[in-house]
Amino acid sequence: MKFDNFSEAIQHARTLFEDISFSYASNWKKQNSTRHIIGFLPIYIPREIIHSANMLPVGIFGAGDRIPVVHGDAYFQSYICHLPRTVIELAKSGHLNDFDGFIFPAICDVIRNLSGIFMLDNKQKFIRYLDYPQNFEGNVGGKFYRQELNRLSTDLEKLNGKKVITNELNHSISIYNEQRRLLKLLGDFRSEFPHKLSAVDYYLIQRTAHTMCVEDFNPYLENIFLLLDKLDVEPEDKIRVIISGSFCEQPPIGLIKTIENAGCYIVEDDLQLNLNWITKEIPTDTDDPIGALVDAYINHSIFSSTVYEGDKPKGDQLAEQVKDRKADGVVFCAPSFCDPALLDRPQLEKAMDKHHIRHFSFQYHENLGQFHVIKEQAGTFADTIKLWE
Amino acid sequence: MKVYLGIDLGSTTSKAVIIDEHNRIIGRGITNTRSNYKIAADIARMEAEFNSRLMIVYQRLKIDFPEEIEWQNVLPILENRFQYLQFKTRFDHLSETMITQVNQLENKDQCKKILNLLTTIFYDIEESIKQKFFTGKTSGTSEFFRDLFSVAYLHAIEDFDKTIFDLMTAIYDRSITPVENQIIDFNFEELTIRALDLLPDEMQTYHSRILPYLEEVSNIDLAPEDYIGTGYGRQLLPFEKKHIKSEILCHAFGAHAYFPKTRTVLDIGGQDTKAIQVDSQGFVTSFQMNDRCAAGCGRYLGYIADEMNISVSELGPIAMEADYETNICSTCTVFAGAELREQLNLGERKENILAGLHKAIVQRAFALLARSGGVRDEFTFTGGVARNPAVVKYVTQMVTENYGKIKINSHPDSIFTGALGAALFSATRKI
Amino acid sequence: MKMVKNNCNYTLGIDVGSSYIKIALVDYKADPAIIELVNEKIRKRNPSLLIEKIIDNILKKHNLVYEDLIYVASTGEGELVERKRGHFYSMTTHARGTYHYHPDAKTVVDMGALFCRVMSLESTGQVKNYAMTGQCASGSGQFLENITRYLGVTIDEVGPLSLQSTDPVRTSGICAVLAETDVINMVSQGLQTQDIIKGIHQSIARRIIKLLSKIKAESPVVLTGGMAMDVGLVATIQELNDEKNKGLEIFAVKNCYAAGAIGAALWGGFRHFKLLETQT
Amino acid sequence: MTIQKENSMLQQKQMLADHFIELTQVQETGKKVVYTFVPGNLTELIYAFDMLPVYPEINALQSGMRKQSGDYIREAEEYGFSEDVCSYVKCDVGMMLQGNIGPTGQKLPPPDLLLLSYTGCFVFMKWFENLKYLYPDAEIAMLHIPYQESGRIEPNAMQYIKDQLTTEVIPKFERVSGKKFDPDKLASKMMLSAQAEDLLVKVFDSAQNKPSPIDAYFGGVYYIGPIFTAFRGSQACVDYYQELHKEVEYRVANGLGPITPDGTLKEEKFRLVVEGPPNWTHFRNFWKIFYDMGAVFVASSYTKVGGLYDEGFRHSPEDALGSLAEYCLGCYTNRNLPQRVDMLDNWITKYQANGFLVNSIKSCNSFSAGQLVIMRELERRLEIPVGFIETDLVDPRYYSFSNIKNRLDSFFQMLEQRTLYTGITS
Ligand SMILES: Nc1ncnc2c1ncn2[C@@H]1O[C@H](COP(=O)(O)OP(=O)(O)O)[C@@H](O)[C@H]1O
Ligand SMILES: Nc1ncnc2c1ncn2[C@@H]1O[C@H](COP(=O)(O)OP(=O)(O)O)[C@@H](O)[C@H]1O
Ligand code: SF4
Ligand code: SF4
Ligand code: SF4
Repeated sequence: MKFDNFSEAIQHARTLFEDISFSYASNWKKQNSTRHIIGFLPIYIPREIIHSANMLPVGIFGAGDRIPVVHGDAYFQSYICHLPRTVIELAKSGHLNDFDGFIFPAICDVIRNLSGIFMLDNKQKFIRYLDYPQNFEGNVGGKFYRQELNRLSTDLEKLNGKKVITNELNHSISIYNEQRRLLKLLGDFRSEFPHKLSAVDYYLIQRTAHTMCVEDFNPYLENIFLLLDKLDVEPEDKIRVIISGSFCEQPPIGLIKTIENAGCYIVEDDLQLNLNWITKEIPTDTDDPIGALVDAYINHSIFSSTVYEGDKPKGDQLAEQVKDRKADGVVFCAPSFCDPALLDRPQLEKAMDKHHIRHFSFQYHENLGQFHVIKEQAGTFADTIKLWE
Repeated sequence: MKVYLGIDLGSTTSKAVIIDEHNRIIGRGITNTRSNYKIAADIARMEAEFNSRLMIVYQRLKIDFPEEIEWQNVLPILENRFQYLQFKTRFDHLSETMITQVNQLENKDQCKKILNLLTTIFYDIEESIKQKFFTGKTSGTSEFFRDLFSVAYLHAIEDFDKTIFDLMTAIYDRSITPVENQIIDFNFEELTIRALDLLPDEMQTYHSRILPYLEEVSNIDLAPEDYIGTGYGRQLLPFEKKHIKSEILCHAFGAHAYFPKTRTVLDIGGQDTKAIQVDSQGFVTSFQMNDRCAAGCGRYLGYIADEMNISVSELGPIAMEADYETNICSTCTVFAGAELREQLNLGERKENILAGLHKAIVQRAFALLARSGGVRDEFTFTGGVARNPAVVKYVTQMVTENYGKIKINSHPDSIFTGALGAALFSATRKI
Repeated sequence: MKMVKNNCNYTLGIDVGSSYIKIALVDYKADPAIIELVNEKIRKRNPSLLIEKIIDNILKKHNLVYEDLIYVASTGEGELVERKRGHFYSMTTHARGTYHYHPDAKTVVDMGALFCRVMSLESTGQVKNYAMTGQCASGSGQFLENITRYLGVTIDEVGPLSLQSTDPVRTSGICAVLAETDVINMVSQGLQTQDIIKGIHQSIARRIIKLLSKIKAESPVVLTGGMAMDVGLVATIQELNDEKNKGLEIFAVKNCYAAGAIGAALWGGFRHFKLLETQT
Repeated sequence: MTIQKENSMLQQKQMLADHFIELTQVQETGKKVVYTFVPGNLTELIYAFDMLPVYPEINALQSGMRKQSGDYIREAEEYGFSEDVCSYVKCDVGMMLQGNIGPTGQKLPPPDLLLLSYTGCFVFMKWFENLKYLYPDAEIAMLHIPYQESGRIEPNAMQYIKDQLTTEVIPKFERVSGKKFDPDKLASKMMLSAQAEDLLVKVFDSAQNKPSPIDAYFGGVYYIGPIFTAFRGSQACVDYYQELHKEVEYRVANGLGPITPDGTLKEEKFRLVVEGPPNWTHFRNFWKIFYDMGAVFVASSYTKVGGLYDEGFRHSPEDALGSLAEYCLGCYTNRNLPQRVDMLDNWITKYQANGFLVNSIKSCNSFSAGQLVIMRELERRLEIPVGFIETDLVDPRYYSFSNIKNRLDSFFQMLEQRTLYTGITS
């Protein structure tokens, strides 16, 4: 699969994004009987382990407005965020039938209880709620996490009989290292030339990393780089913003577009946080690759609302990001009823004030269709910075 | 005669059903008076009584003159005329009230101008509505005085300039509520006899046959043995506690009476939507209701109809003409109204927009249904909104898509379901 | 045939609201700058056509042609305006329109037909912080308009009536559509029209006070938008504010309904000269 | 309307008053104050260091009952909290911002230690992360309790908690209190805890009687007070439960129903099991809807948040730290959904309930997410009538009497119909 033109390449990503049947994954699975599909929810999971078990980790980020919610509302009251509804809807309407298992990373109470709902509803499938340590001492939290990961790999082994072995896991880590490297380049490119790579296109490419197998994705992304180089687009008079708080339930594409159309280039965001979770290259030459993953998680992961901040204030880290990306301001954009994001907001806002960084905030849900209020707010934000400063 | 009465005081309409001792419906009445629940209940009950009497006349004529096969054609026409006379009484009353209002205006020039305008407007409205009644284009239970009048009136003044338009709407708004809320003591006998005179010429032959029956039936005692009130306003009724019952149970029971195999009931009323699961005896096992927000219930469509200045009963048929459903992004009724205007200005066909709006209301109802436990076989759709063909269409579509092959019932008298359930409860009184 | 006037600094601001269209003709460099203001209810007409008609009328009245205008700016739902050069967002324009009259304003509240927006200003008039109502029309201008219909009074009568109330009815968070039933119930219970209106003003005012506290509003608070013409509402907001000891000075700006249009016209002038500057 | 006071109740009142007096005197006594959470609390450990616990959740609940929560929540929302998040957090932060005046009207001492024991609810972590900024001088200790995702306690989870206790929690306790950890002292507290726990279980079990002598929800929140919070591990607590147990036995012997604010319930018409916390802002009004209808709660999940003693767990002096770890892991909301359904199923059967009700709390995801599934599952398994209402813990804006009443009216009429027609009588 090679693309000669940027819009075709993006169209490919869009098609994958819109395909709520995950047919890419199904096709991948058909090629070999030991292949399995493991769905995972936001935010972070160590995909390397799944990969080396010969399984495809597929990110499930809800289904936005691409599926009408009928059954989902029977599972969740109106004052719970929207994402778990479309996840249920996908399951109920058979779109996840080809999946062999699901991993629910510890992120919040909703996802936690969703794992229980899946257990009640899908008795025959592999369901795992994966707890991450909130203690960052290697011999305490690290030890616990290592045991959790070991338990995960033994459980996966039971599915297809494929053992996770050291050199294969090392290989998996290296190929994901490469993915992380490429994605970081893409992020840097977007930040430098936001007019060439719109937030929506960037997002679609990122989503592809959670749909395609890594062996297909890495060349796809290299292909994109070649095409991006050829693009010739003039920058517009827009301000630069960072989006914070959308790490789980995803804002609708229309919303991302609205923000940019209203005059704000998005130069950094946390929509697909899993992809940038590990901030360092993980060593691939150890005889303890699980240990390497544990170390990466404990010592080299990005700040997030779902991780105990300890003595590294998240606000300062966000301010750092603003500086790195030369952003004019921060847009706190969180799903309605999202505890992790919304409970962080007061302190993050205070931190932005402290650093004299402009910000504004709003809430959304994944199937929002009316962007009026957001357009006005984003527009005013841009006006304010443009007209006066 | 032993009869039982059920009254459903809805948020937008009040319904009454009278049944006999064999649980057979003998009369229905409905009003959209919303002033005071006592008045609304009285009016609905009075209407049900009139309807019962006409039914009794019909039954007796059928038995006494079986050779005349025409009764089923004549009686509805008689009822039309009867309803027209009721309408006319209110209409006269309203026009007087409005004229009094106009006479109080300070600006005498304006006063004169408006009086002139009103004379022709009243004449036109009366004529056109009379035609509607006489040709059976309205049936007394689907169109109310306010709706009939206001659509015609607003249409007539639409093109006047701002000051006159504003004044004339204000005059109407000020007059309608008191007029609507007045109990007019219609004399059944007198009014039906006058209606008899209004029968078309070719039916005048029945005049003398019917007359004695009307006189006789007018005096039958229809005071109920027992009665039960239900619905949104039931708490406000001056009834004793044992005469009040939750509308959820009444709707379920009524739906079960129409369709004994019902297991799931969806009721979309004026201000609330209910999803109810029932067992084989018509008893509720679980239910869900929406919050107090117009989005997703009858008033949503009512508001849209007002925005477009057409009557609610026209909405559905227009939406049925759509080639696809315009996506409506706003949930709020008012915002949806604004979106409707926007879309119209962008050149979208009104049929498609309306279809989108209808679909939206059904989608909301399905969230509630899901929460109450889904849709089980058989599924019965009740409430005033079940009269809207476009809503029925989308309900059917969504049931089939999401729950498979399920028998779907909807009764032409579905608006009376709650009242029927209440009447049945009062007749059985086991609880 | 009219001549294009050279050396003039006329700008036009067009604020397309959901129920009214407001247009301001401004002489950017003159004092007083405002030449003409129009406020026209859309009333189910096509807004684009209506705008064209109003613009033509204004131009004719002042003996101008379109080419005399150095800038035509839209705001509100103004994306659909055809003959415009730039668009500014409502909060930016309402802030600017207010700043024009009250450079000392610290907070602006725009109360329109569907939305309420509050913004706090810096001393330069720059919008610092803001909030607006969301997806529910309860307490909006449209809500108030609906209520007046159920009560049978016109929108201009609302304010004076509210001021006469002695015993406001307690209402809260009622749906703009279902309010009909509530209001009819109130009327039938014999409650006075002015008390119902006042009660409704109180519930609207509570919403506004809440928005104000959200952005930690400072005094003076200037009200704009169509609802600021409602003297009853303005008084109620002031009262409620006093009750809660917020100590804010609150008043409506002159020509409040047109603040957005004026602001747009002024920003238009600003951009025009800025562009000239950058070109040379 | 005052609650008829029994001895145990007076006793509890006194215990609370004493505790608050002690709190107001910390400046003189030099005692250190620990803020922490009810589920999985380490009260024995706190007392083993002679420190005093404060439970922000309990303060929030009390503020709700005293009708101050509305103001506090508004304050917190002005501070920057969203309308959508847990109202306990907002109520607590609001109270703090308005001077930290506690339930007795006296100012509460600020924390010397924030013990972030993160058990069963994710919000706990966010809550204390916020408090950390509001009390910059306090030390903070994190104790992370993994979820029982597999439906059982995994050995590595036990080990993880014990490791955290020894490397993080106890050292911080030692640092803040200036005292060395004394395992014997802890063991002796644990022993007393177990005694009180035995008695509490007996009290809850008494609901198997007909009529039930207790209301395990509205009454239950009073019964659990001492054991779930500041008093576990004290002799006073054991004494309280002895008294309570005596009273309950007396009611059983005399065939009496539970005590309500309007006196002893005359006729028990419905026996219900409820899932979800109660509403505090309108507690009496809410309760009244039920006892007016003759409805008694024979079991509730909420009264198990501070420990599921009826499932067999007891604090134990042997391997005290291990016992604490097991306690934390076993809390109600720390169990996975299938386990919770089984538990509710078991209670409905054991206490012969004829209805199941969910009181869904608008701002509490920990409880709310999944409740609808729990309800459907129980309806399916037991063919029992189910009801669903929505309120909030302490946000008065979310308590709509007419809405709740309307739903409950129908629910009760539904139960009535059932009992009359299908013979599912109690
Ligand atoms: N003929 C009709 N065609 C379409 N819709 C109708 C018709 N008659 C009534 N309705 C709808 O039914 C609603 C009233 O339903 P109803 O069940 O009586 O409600 P409630 O019991 O709450 O008053 C109205 O709001 C209107 O939208
Ligand atoms: N004469 C008036 N007196 C009081 N209120 C008025 C008057 N005219 C309009 N309004 C109010 O102003 C609102 C319209 O405000 P406006 O700022 O023009 O809104 P938009 O820009 O959204 O159209 C109306 O909904 C109405 O409530
Ligand atoms: S959107 Fe927020 S609350 Fe919802 S599942 Fe994701 S993290 Fe949890
Ligand atoms: S959202 Fe709209 S329809 Fe719903 S309550 Fe608010 S105003 Fe009414
Ligand atoms: S979300 Fe629920 S369990 Fe968690 S702190 Fe809030 S009230 Fe407690």
